[in-house]
Amino acid sequence: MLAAEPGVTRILTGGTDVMVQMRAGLAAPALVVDVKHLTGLRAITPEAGGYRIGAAVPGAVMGEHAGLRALWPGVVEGVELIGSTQVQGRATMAGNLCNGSPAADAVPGLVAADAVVRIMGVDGARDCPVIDIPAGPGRTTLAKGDIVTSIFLPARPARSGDAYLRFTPRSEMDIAVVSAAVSLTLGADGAVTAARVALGAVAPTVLLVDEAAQAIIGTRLDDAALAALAAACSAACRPIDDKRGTVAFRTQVAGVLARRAASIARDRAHSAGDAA
Amino acid sequence: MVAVVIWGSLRRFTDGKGRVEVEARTFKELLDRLSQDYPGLAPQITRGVSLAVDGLIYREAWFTAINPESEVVLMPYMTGG
Amino acid sequence: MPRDNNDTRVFKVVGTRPPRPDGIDKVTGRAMYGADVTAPGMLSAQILRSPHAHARIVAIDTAAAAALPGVKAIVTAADFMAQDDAGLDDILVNCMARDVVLYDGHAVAAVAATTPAIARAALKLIDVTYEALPHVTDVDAAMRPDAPVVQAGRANESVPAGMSPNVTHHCEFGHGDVDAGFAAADVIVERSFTTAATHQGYIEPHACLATFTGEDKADLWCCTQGQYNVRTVCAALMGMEASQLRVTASEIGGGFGGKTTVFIEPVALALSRKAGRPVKIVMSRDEVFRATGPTVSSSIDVRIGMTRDGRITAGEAVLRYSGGAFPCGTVDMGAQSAFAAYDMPAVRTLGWNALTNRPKEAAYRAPGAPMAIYAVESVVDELCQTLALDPLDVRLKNAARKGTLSSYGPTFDDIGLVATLEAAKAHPHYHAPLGPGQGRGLSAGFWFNFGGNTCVSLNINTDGTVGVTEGNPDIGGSRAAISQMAAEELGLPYEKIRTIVADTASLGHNDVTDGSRVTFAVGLATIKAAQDAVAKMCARAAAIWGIDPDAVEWVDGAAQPCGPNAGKFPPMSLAEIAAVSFQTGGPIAGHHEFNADGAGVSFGVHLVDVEVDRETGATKVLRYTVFQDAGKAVHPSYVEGQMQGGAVQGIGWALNEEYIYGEDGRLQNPGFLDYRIPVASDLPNIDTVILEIPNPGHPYGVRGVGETPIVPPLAALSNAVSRAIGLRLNRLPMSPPRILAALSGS
Amino acid sequence: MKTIQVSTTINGDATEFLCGPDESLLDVLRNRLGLTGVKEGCGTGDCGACSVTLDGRLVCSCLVLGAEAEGAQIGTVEGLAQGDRLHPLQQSFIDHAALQCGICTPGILVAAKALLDRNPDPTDTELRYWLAGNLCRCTGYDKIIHAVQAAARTMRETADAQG
Repeated sequence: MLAAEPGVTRILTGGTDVMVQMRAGLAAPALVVDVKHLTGLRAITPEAGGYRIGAAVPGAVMGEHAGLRALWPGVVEGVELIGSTQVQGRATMAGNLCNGSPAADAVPGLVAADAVVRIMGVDGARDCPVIDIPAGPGRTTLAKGDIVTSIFLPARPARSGDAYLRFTPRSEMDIAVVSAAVSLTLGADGAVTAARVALGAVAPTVLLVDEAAQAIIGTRLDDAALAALAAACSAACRPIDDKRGTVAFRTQVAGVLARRAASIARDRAHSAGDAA
Repeated sequence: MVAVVIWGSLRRFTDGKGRVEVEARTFKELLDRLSQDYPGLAPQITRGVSLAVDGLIYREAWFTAINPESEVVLMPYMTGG
Repeated sequence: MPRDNNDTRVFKVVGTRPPRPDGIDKVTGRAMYGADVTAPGMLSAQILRSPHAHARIVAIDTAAAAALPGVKAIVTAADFMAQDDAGLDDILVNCMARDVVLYDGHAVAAVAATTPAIARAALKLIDVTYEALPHVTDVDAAMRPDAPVVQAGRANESVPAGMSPNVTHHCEFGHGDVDAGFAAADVIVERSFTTAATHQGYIEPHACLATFTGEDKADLWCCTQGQYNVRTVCAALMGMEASQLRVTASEIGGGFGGKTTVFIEPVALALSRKAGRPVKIVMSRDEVFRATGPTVSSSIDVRIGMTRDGRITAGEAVLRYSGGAFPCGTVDMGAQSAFAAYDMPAVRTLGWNALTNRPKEAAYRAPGAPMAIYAVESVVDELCQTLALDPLDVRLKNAARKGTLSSYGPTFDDIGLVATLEAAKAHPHYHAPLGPGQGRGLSAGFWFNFGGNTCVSLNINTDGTVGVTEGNPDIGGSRAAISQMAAEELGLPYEKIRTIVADTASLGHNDVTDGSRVTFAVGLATIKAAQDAVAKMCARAAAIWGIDPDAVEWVDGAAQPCGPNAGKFPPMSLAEIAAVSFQTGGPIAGHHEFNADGAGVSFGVHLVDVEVDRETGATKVLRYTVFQDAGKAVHPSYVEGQMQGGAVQGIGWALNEEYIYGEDGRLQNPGFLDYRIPVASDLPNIDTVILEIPNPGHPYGVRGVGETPIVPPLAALSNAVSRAIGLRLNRLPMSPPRILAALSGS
Repeated sequence: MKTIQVSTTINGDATEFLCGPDESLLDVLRNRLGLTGVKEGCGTGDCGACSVTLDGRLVCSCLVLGAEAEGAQIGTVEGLAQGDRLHPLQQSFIDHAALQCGICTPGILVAAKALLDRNPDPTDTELRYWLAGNLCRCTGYDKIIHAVQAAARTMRETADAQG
């Protein structure tokens, strides 16, 4: 149906972006497909030690899922930062990804988690890493007729943790001026054995900063390692000046947030280890 | 005679004087005499002025009595929020 | 007017906290606001707005829109008559651009159609040919002689020759020998400041419903702070007689000064006249930001001299304001109020207004004062730091008080500044310890307060209840306060009074709800109307008793003979007199109409603690206390509410709120997402301390309280942030990127 | 454009309406069903004045399509009071002067009720973050926070007395 429609199409899950675009005249879709009642799209399902999250699961439901929170707290806190309580009742992680905003709160956490998107296309289902979905502001690599049906968050080793931080001028009701997500795993000796660091709102798409990960792998996140992490993040930034922030601000604060997120992720990894 | 304090930017129209004397017993008489004696003040008076008499601000009241010993200060007409 | 012995008067109702009369309607969703009414056959209208900051309108082709099924009327500037009065013509041109669009969002045409969707579709079919003109949105840039000219020939006689044509107005205030004052100073600090334009941010967008009956008679329902002003302006613009235009004020969803003028009402009237059907216009939030009336933006220089022991010797300020694309006199009030809190031997303030390609300024809470006082209070604070003096002691040492020659001319009568400063000094907040990265700031604030034209009717019902009819939309609980004053004066319980806001056909003129005037002026008129009714009731009792009316007095809600010589009769209550009113001469009512003066100025002092994250530039407000002189707080809860609400608006102005224009002169943040008014989680509780220094101009001592609270937060926050980070920011808002940039540059 | 027929339940009452496929639930409630207690402050989900509950979840009705109400349970401010008996939150807002102009009040009441239904004893911080999506420009939020906490106390006491 979507593929057959010659005009603009929009897929509605929570509607918190699509409705605003329609009202502002930014989008005048010929076809809006509400998919939230399709079977499976509203479920959080355990799978291979991880969780498969249906595309129509709103943020508030993710926040209320104890198992998901325990496994991927950073991903959940990113999703929970999308909008107000009211928006949380509607907005979905998949919608946040497909909207294509470089500042999307859910996306850095998903990239740091190496999450995988399941797409139903004209030729059937396929899987794709989250990092490959965004193509630029308001654009994705999804083809017409593609529908994201779920996002898979994998199982993780013991002593793993993740965290997401964003900067906004207000405490709530804001778009990230800059954001950072860190996912890491500690060895038994407390040193970082694996890490992924992602930055939001500092480039046309979310950035996965390998240099930042390398800066902390093998360390115990001492001050020097954290400083190196921050420096690597700042170095990777390619932001713009706009009404929400400046190049200098985004570049500097990206490093600060990554450093703080890494510390939180480490603390979570320690307690995850204790629990296990 | 009443001594009227004129605000700074109006002094261009009162020969540089910050205080002018006019014969007036009320707000209205004072405005009429000022416009007559100092025609350069007329546009501002038409736009609107307030008058502080002994510290109380009157925005329009023509018949406000003015005593010779009163402190009389001309002010712009004010609008608020 | 002499006040009662209100130092000793014991109030029964005034000063209590009864439930507001409109409370139930507002918590159940029944209250009717601007957008909540419909009419049979009603059309919906939409307004086409300029995408350009400045452009000539070469042509407007509405043929395709007019041909769209469902479109019933289209208006452009050609449908309105130019006005002889320049002020009225500016209002008209602001509602509908004539020949030239002057700012992004300026209206160029409007369509009324059977549904909003059809009206929106019709807008897309209107073909406007623009010829872009150079634009300017910054006040300092606009004042340069070679600046793009927004409008030529708009300067008044106050402007000296040789200025940029954008300069429309100039003023100067002050007294004393400023040069000698600076020569006597041990330290002189001179700084330059800028403040962004901000918006009142009321949550209810402007809305109205206009219904023409025939060519010359109409009804208008709208959310406004002043239905009489709407009538005066709209009748003139429509070429109608005032009596034929009845304006009813809806419940109003916030105004703060922004609803003291008209934007959509004349457009709705014109469309309704043309279509012969009721027409409703509801602005979108985008339209509210782009095309209603934000504050002035400002650029200010302040210079203050002080002796080593903290005595101010002289002060000087130059204020450059822009009220947008039309002449604006708001700088007058900034220049008058800048130094109002100080007793100064020498002071001079110069004000300039310049045109820019921005929307026409409207009033916003103490218009003109917050930015001027921000600049002065920042320099005073820096002097205190430089001289290692306590900022409250310095303000007390230099505080204006009774007998002080004010910076704007008159000598102050009883004012509450010293008491307010002393209350702040004695408060635990001022002495609480601060943690690392934290700073405490304070600022004084001032507003004039107005009285104004007021008309009140008070009707004694035969069952002993009372109706008060007043003409000022209630934006903060004023109906409760007015009912309280009527109850107090009549000696009745509060519950026996019902106060309503009348339409323009039902009561004489009332000035708009502005200048913190309502509780003062309408309250005063209500007291006078009650006294009028009391005199009539005493006369009825006297007639019943067969004694002289002068021998009757009103005590505790009843007429009684005054003294044993007057005769011996049991008191007659209001209800008893009312019950026989038809037999004793007919209905009983009290009235009062006047132009109230004697409003009494108001001072406040705010204390704030903040914590600044030095790595991100984020400021968190930790603790906030407002001290303000209310004269007499009629309903203390709503006095506190004014103080808290004003403080939080000021916090927003200081930290995040601003109109952001792009290089193209278009507004970049016309929505609540990027125009960041404070949200609940940004704030601590806002503590309040009400002082009651009676206003000599009111029988209960009431002063207006609504506007002063927005004045101090700007400098209080700036001083707190400056002390927290050890650096001064001289630009508002102090958004995180600016704070971080300042820290990085140090 | 073709209209859609929708069957839904609003404040407990079965309701049917027709709406356009692009029409928001907010417009349906206000313009088609006369529930003007639901207010529009922005139309973009940034102010919370149009807050309603949709199957128990707090949402901005401006961000919901009317058609999505099919088979759902909608709750608005008009459904808070039981006859002429105000909900404790409504009474508390009057008693604590928690409204000035009142335009944000319906949305805040619906939002606060949604919180207290889940968490009868929130901290001030939890309450302030929960209500961050409801803008109020008059009060500075202080009296709103106090009023909700007072109502929460009343509701807990009532629940204890009944329990």
